[in-house]
Amino acid sequence: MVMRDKVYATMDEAVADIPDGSTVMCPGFSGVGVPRNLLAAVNRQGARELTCISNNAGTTDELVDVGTLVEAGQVKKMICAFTAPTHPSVISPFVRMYNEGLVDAELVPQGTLAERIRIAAAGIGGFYTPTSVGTELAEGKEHRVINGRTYVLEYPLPADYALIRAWKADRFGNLQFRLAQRNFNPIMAMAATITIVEVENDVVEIGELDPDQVHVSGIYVDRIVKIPEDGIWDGAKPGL
Amino acid sequence: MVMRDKVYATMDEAVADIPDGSTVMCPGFSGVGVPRNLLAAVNRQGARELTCISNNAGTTDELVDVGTLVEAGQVKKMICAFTAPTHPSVISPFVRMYNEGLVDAELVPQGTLAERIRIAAAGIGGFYTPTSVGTELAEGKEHRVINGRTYVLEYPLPADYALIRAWKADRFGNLQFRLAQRNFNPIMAMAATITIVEVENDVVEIGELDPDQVHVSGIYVDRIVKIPEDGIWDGAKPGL
Amino acid sequence: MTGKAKLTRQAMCDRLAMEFQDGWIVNLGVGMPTLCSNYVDESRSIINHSENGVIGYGPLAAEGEEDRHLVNAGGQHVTSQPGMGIVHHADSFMIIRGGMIDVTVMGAYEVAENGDFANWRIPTRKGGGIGGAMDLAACAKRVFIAMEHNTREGAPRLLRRCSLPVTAPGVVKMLVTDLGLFQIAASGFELLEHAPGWSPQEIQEQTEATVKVSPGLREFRFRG
Amino acid sequence: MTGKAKLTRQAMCDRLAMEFQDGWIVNLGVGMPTLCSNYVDESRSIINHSENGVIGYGPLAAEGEEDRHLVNAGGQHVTSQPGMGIVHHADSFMIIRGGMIDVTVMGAYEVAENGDFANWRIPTRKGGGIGGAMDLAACAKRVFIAMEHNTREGAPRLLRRCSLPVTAPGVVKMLVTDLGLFQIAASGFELLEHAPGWSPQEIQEQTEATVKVSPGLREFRFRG
Repeated sequence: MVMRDKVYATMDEAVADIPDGSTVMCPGFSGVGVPRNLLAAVNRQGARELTCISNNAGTTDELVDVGTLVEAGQVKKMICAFTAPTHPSVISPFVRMYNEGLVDAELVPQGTLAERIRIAAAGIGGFYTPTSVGTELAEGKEHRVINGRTYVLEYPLPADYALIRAWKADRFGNLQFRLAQRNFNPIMAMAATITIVEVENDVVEIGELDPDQVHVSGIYVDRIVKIPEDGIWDGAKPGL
Repeated sequence: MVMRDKVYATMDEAVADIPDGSTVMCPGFSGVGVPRNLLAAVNRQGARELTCISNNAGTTDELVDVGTLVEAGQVKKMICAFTAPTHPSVISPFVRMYNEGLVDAELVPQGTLAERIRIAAAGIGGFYTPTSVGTELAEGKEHRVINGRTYVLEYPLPADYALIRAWKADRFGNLQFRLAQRNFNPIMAMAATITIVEVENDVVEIGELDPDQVHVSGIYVDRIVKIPEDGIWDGAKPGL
Repeated sequence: MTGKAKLTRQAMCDRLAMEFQDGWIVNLGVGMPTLCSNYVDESRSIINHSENGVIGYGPLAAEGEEDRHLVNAGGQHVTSQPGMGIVHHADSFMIIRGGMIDVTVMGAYEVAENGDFANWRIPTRKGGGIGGAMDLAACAKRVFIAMEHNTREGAPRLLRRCSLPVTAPGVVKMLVTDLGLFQIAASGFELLEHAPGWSPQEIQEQTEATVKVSPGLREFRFRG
Repeated sequence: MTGKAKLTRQAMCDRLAMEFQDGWIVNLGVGMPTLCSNYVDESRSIINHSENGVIGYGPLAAEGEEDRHLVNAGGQHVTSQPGMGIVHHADSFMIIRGGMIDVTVMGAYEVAENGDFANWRIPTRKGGGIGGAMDLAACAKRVFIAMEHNTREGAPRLLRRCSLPVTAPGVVKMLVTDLGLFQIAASGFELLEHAPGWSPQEIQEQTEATVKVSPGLREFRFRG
């Protein structure tokens, strides 16, 4: 029996077919585990009218992130946990454009965001969370008291594509993450229809990863690209 | 800073305080990952009127499993995915006692069982699943159509105690499982108030497990016991 | 009943396995369906998934070479295979409910012409055995059934409506019995391939529901 | 406003950290609350949890010794520590919503005497920044707040009712400001410890809500 080899040669090939109007998941947290090379390729590719699902909507630094797509006018709507700056003086491109009405947004508490992504992968139609009860964000949502506690109903958040940054992969797409790089990557990899992965470390042969130490099964992964020498690295390159 | 050492000397000490009437999670699937030594200790300890949550309610073989507690009259109710034998001729102690009305049971589809356990750990009040819609098991349950698909509402399944069988642990309680041993163990470890673990391989010093390869965080674990030489092993002992 | 030969269980399961397409993720139920894994087309990538969270396991382990920690959903010792991965039970059913299983093959007591099937409970006995069957039936992309055409007593199992409590309504797409291969379409059972020597008329006589004959009816295909 | 010295941010956070009990799992919000990790009682096991799934991380990394894959929720590089474990974001919020966090320490714009607090949105500005605050506020066993007693313009922040949209209703148990330490009981704010040189009366003058004086009122305790 064979297992499929999903390795693509370049980031550009791996994202070439993403059409205008797609919903795209963009993981990363505090700058770690961000699929910067794939995002740069989507920026070059030029898909527009995107809905992006991400913890935040980009920073003010020079690094490529989902904010790069926002600034380029490729994003119609952000679904994220931050739509205002933590410090009023730090105005990211997204914040400026959101304030000017150039991009739409849906604000979701971070744990609700994570679980909505997970249930999209899990075939669950909705879940009741205690988060946001008694706040503005719960207004208009269905409330329910279960065992004496009040919950609001939240729905799944699926996507057409997930852009993933992993530490290691095998050619079938089994993935491993390193430390805080994991964050939203596994659940987004599982929730999207097409999952595209950039890999920091090696893409190894099938069978080289310990089955007990696979963080995301290759059944969820469609395309794999090794980050090239001249790609976008965070700090020092791995192993160097 | 220190991390707590949770190692107990014996199985009997680790289960000594389980009171009558407790709800106890018992993982394992097809005979793998079953906490046989802890179950034997609960059998010796004698707690009664237990509600046990487990994929099945014990087999007909000689090995200690949750069926041992059922047969000893310690179990008031089973919550599980099988209450009838797969083959009508294979009558386990549970099946006999259930047919005679000596033990109660709630039958739950396996995926619903797993997710009900997980949401108990996840602080979620309920979830909508497509499983069982249109069957006898969905009768009387709340139905809801979400995005054109019909779901039933299911509620969390928490427990007072979880008895867990792990492959490796550190003294803080970070756990690793080997292959199909994982099954219900991680979610039950996370869902119970008190989690007690029997360990097949070594209990190592804190810091010896790779943080990327911890399957259950020690924050969920309360007591750890190494399976003794004369304990109950499945087949050959590890490393031997 | 005629004395003519019926299909063996292995032939039935081999035939279903011929339908597995490259890249499919397959979940084989306890019992007869596990025989589907004996037919392996080496040119296709077929991923075995088991409810206990084993993804991509290999063939059954030879006696004496079992790994005590590696079993499939039926408790059979299976072998490790390159590319395998392990998840816990809740994540395993994310795969199932999430619609990642391309086909599940199960046994059944009864199948109805509307795609209902029953395999978890006999009302005259207390309790039931669901396991992962209801999740798989409700959520897999395709449900295939492998079962004998009639009960041991000769009663029909391909029915107009199930008499037993159903496992899931309207989900069965393909069915193999010891008399042939059927698909279930809007119009009900359609005979695609008949066991050698069995005419459509003879098969209809063993069946309660109406069996429509496929325009492309042919003799049953065996592992070649 | 008086010219008397107020408490430093570090003193405020050290004081809250003195409340952390052996075995607690602690989540420290972005900004001032991260200073709580500077006070470490070596005899206590305190587990740091961060929203991004890092459980049991150590102190901030020294400059030049950062691991680029290891940050806390505020994006600060932290150090690895024996016993650490990593989970993904959904599992990290299982820990939070599941009630495993013994205390979360956050900053706030306002705290009300009924335990409401506000820290995610200013209605005059578009949008908001929630992050994990609503999950933590709704689900942690205890919510502690560290903030300046008044705004830069001198307006009170300890209010009868929040004027800003709340993050969670009725959850704040303890509050430290640059004027002292408070608990919130059914009767509202109770002053437990006052900054050196500040009388309860002077603190009341800086506060909109009524400040009840604890029978055990004492001077603020510094890291000893």
